[in-house]
Amino acid sequence: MMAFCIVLRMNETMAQGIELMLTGMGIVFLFLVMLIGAVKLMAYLVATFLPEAEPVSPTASSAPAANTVTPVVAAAITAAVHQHRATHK
Amino acid sequence: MMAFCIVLRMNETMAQGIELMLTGMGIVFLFLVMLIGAVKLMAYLVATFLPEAEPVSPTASSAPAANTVTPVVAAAITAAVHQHRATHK
Amino acid sequence: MMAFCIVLRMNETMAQGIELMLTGMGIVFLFLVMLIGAVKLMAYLVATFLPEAEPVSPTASSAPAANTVTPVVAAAITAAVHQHRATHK
Amino acid sequence: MENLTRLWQSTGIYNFEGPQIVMMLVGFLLLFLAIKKGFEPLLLVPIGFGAILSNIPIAGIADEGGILYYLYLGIKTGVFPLLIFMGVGAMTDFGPMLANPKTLLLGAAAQFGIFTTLLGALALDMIPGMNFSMSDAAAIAIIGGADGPTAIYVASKLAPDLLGAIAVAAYSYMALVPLIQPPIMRALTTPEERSIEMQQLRFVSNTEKIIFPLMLLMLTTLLLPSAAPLVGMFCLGNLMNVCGVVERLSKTAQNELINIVTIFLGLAVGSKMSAGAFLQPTTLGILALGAVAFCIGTASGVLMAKLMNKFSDTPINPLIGAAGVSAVPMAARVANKVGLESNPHNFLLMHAMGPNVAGVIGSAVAAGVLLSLVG
Amino acid sequence: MENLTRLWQSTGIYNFEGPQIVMMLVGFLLLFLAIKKGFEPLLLVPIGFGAILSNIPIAGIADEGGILYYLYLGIKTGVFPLLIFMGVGAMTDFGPMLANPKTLLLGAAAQFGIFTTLLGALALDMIPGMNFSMSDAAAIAIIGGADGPTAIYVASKLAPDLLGAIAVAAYSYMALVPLIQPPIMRALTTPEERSIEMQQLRFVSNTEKIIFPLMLLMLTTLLLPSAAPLVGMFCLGNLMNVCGVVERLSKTAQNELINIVTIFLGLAVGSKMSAGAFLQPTTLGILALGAVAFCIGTASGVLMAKLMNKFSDTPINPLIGAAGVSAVPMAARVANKVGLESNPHNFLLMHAMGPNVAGVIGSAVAAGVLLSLVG
Amino acid sequence: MENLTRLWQSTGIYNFEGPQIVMMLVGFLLLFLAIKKGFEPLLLVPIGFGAILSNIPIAGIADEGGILYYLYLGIKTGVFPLLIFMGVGAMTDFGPMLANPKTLLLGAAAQFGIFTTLLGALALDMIPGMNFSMSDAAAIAIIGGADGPTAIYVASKLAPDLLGAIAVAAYSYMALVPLIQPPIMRALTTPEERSIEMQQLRFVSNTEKIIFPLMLLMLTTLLLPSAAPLVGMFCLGNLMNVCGVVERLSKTAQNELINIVTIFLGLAVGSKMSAGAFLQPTTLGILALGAVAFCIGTASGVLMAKLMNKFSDTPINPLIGAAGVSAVPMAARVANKVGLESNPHNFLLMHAMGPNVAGVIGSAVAAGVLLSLVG
Ligand code: NA
Ligand code: NA
Ligand code: NA
Repeated sequence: MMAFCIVLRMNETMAQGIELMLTGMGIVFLFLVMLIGAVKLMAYLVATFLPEAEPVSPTASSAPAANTVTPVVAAAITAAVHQHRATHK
Repeated sequence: MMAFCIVLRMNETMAQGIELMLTGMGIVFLFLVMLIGAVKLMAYLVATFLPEAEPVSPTASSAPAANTVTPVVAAAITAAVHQHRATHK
Repeated sequence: MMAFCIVLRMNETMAQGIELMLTGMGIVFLFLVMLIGAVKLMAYLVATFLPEAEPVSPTASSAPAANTVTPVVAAAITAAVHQHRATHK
Repeated sequence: MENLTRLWQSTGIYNFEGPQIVMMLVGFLLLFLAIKKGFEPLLLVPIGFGAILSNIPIAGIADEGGILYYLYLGIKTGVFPLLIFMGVGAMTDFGPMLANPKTLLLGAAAQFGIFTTLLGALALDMIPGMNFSMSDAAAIAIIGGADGPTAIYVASKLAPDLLGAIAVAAYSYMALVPLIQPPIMRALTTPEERSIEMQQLRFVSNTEKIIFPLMLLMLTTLLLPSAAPLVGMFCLGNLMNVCGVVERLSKTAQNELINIVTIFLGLAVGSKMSAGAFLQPTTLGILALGAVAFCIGTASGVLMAKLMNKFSDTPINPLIGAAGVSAVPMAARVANKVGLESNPHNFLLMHAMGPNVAGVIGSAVAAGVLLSLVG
Repeated sequence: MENLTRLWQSTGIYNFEGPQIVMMLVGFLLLFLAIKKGFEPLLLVPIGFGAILSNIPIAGIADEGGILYYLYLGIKTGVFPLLIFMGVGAMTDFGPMLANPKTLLLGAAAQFGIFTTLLGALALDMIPGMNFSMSDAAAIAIIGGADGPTAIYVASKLAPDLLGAIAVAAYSYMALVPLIQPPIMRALTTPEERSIEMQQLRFVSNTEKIIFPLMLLMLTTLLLPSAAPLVGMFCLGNLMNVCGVVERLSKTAQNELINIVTIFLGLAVGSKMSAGAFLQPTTLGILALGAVAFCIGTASGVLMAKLMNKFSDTPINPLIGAAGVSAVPMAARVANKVGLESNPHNFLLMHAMGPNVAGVIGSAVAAGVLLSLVG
Repeated sequence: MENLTRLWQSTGIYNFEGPQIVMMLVGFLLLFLAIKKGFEPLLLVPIGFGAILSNIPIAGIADEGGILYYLYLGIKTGVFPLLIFMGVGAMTDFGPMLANPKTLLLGAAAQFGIFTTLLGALALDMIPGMNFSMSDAAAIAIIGGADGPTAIYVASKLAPDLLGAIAVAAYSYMALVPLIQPPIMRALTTPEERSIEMQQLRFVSNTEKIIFPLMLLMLTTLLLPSAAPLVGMFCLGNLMNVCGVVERLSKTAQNELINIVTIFLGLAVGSKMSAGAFLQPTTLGILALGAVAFCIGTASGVLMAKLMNKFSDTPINPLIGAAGVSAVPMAARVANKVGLESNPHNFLLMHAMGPNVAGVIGSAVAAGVLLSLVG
């Protein structure tokens, strides 16, 4: 009798759990699908009404500067950063 | 009758407000005038008993250093600051 | 009579204090002597089972770099640190 | 099924009420002003976001147990505004004011804006729908001090319900100083007056800078102890900065500590922007009174400078009187800019910093008077 | 003599109990894993140390009046996990996700790990010695979200007694992501699928980045207000970072503030690792369920990506689906690394960041569902 | 008119009482010592300022509802001194002590100052007007530990009323170490002893540095759990620093966090300097006893070093024994300086750091004994 009750309770709890799972995954997908729609809509609206120029190769401009750093300057950089850190402590 | 009471109360409240205004501005001026006196007295006492030498053109000494920054050094500065920021993040 | 009681109480309190002193210094020495043993044991075990190579003159490597800093680079360092501080505020 | 019903009944769509939507829009407006228009973003971003968060239905973020409720304790106890004031003190340079102490009078005159606003609030009380007690009127009046932490501190003591509207008005008008002040300054001065060049400021020794905050605190102690929390924390910050021996404390007070407290304070102020308290005719009254307060404060400062020129040999450019309202350093920059229009070689910035920081002291003193007589 | 007896009776040797010793060893194990194995050291060093401190006999460091008791108030009120989440938000770049929004579906699929774990916990309840209420099961399930602050926030609301075990499981498995995920990813994909190169991401304007956190918060408000504290603080941090006008607040949120709160939060989590709560069969259940959750989440993400490839023209490398579990940025790095094995010229990192941050949103949404229906 | 009366009755002039004026002067004296004489300014500036603020009449800054009241909760709960101790731990290098562990004995001997001061306090109790309970005596004795956070922690537990005087005495004498110690050191040593050169310290591996704080915590757990809060937080800070994987936490603990807490702790200590508690004969007793404690601690350390030389082959310069009182790193610098007088090529600094940090451990152990037997 008691075992029966326990099984019954288990089944009930598991049923609740399964319902929670279905509801939960449903909400998660619903939420993120709506978010996809919202993001796409926003991208369209921003591109149409608030267009922003894409920076032309944002990393290209800084790369040459980095490449032309000569040894003496590299030493200066290192020393400056070290010194700054030391003084900043 | 009620309107009369309200007007009476208004007048009373306004009278309180006006009194508060006069007291308040009075205190503010009294306080700041006394502060002027105190600052002047302090300036006199400090100049008399604790004179401090005025640094001779405090910005002049650093200006030449700034002016002699050559392009290579300017690059080093920029790179050092960038690098520091990157490492600091 | 009362003076006698006070003296008695004093003596009792002082006796307590002296006991506390002896106990306290005993614990302090016991604790730190055990800590000496533990540190020595640890040093032995670490040296035996987890040896770590001593870095060869850890400061020597950075010293030359510091010595070769030329005036122009020193200016760069100073300026970089100043600029960084100014921008960082 | 039951779950779905329960979920549906716990959605925002199901629970939204009109006033909450309006308050969220107010929050978005503040974010827009802060981010796109540059209105005091350090405060208005957290305030606007806090307004949005606290009006989300069901979530109860500003109710007991929610994070904004706990953050608000920092305002309720007065700790947050006082810590901000300490940081501001550490960032303040009293040098220009010490070099030319009579500019303190300009900082006094500008407080006229506070007390006329007080009368204005009492007068508005006659309009049906507007109900301002004397405490409310005093809390609203402090907007005229043009000093955020002082306004929040006083409002949290005298009229916590109006805190949201008062803080928003104070920071908004501080951001609007470059628009509000110039017309008034031009209307009250002649081109000749605006062209007045001022004497170079004398050198101020470090000893004076160290003694000044202590002296200011002593004067407050003697005359107006009710202003001592505000003035005291301000002086502590300033002393830590100028004394030179606790640089690490001073830097932390000016940076990480003030940043952390600013985030918390802003969110907590926003949490007081509930529909019930904000969507009242009184809020419109507060906004109107705040604008009047700034105008009158500006005018009083300028007129006081003109008056002082009648009695003094060393001339004062009346434009720097407008900086007496506080709004550091915005008002001083406005004085400098308007001055440059009339005389392109006349840099008033340092001269305007004197009345500018004097205005901070002046409004702290006025706050002390209000807390003492009304609170 | 009496003193010596009293001292002896107050030593740890005299008072030690077996379970406390075991918990201390657990603390040392966490420190070892953190320091020598590099397991999420920022959290596991304070957690492990907190576990040691709270199990010192007599000292009562985690009891009322002890420092860990006071620090725990920061978790109990929800303030600490939310502040961490704000800092994480400030460090998050939604750019890759905005460039390819359908990767949000991968972040949704990976939450399957959460809900299967919930069922698993309820099933384990049948085993004698394991007692999991629905609240307990929900709190354990959130481990599958692979997101520390979310797990701590939910556990502190639904099952404070299990907080220690849940937080340890969550951070341990996050650290183990490089070991757990690759076999599953390889088993479910063909070498050809793993070699798929993805299109370069489009440029995302700053305007989109500013609008996104506000839009996300609004969607949360409308659909699931119970997730609003988590999502809201995350969005606040993100907005402070991208809006560009409050850089000093954003930097403080990302650095000093999050560091301070991390120390406090870790110690406080450790203080919940008392022998009574931790040395239970349930803890083994939690550890087992946590591992299952990570595996199922990984698999769901990969399979969802394969499913999407059936319906879409632009191909998705299914490896990036594994990043949908969150564990930012570890899971994205794992996807990149496994991808490079099959195609040395295929850098998936940026593509995997999309589902990675989507997974954070997904688990916050799942947390909202659990808090709303179970709490 | 009524307003003016009310204002006049709320001025400081009207309300000042003599004792408050005296306490303000004490506050100014502390500021003078800190700023002009360089006496431990990081603590004495906030303490002095806190003393001034809390003695302003009417304002009630240290009363319930005032900011100093709230800040004091951080001391009452023990959180502030423990966080400071964590930061100090993160700044401490145990390397020199691990290289020469027998210097730990010097740190033990110097604690003799603590226990003789305890006797001294009990003896002073005989003088009419001085009333020291056993708890008071223990709290006063800890001044001899020459360690600020330990003294504040113990005093806040055993004798909160004496906290102000004890903290001021502890920090003042720590600042006076360069004046107090050298005469004693010279009197107890011969020039030959002061010239002893010590062997170069062996290399200490990082593994040892990582294990040490954990080992120290375990020994504390086994022998003296009452010292575990102090020792534990110290060891946490130290571990975060040496373990190398949580550098950002360690840096925050050493900088922003300790700075913020130092400001708050200092102000809160100052708030305990009310006239009622401070202007008592007992305060004079505390100041006298503190000086004696430092002298005896210094002498004990030096004499212990001389004793050790009788039994050991590797000679110890007895000057480094004086560093056993703690007062890190001042006492170690004093040992170095006095050593250089006798032998200009003898750099004792690193050798003195061993007993110096050993003194911190020693006084934490002594604190544990007192808390355990007296508290
Ligand atoms: Na003002
Ligand atoms: Na997740
Ligand atoms: Na000591």
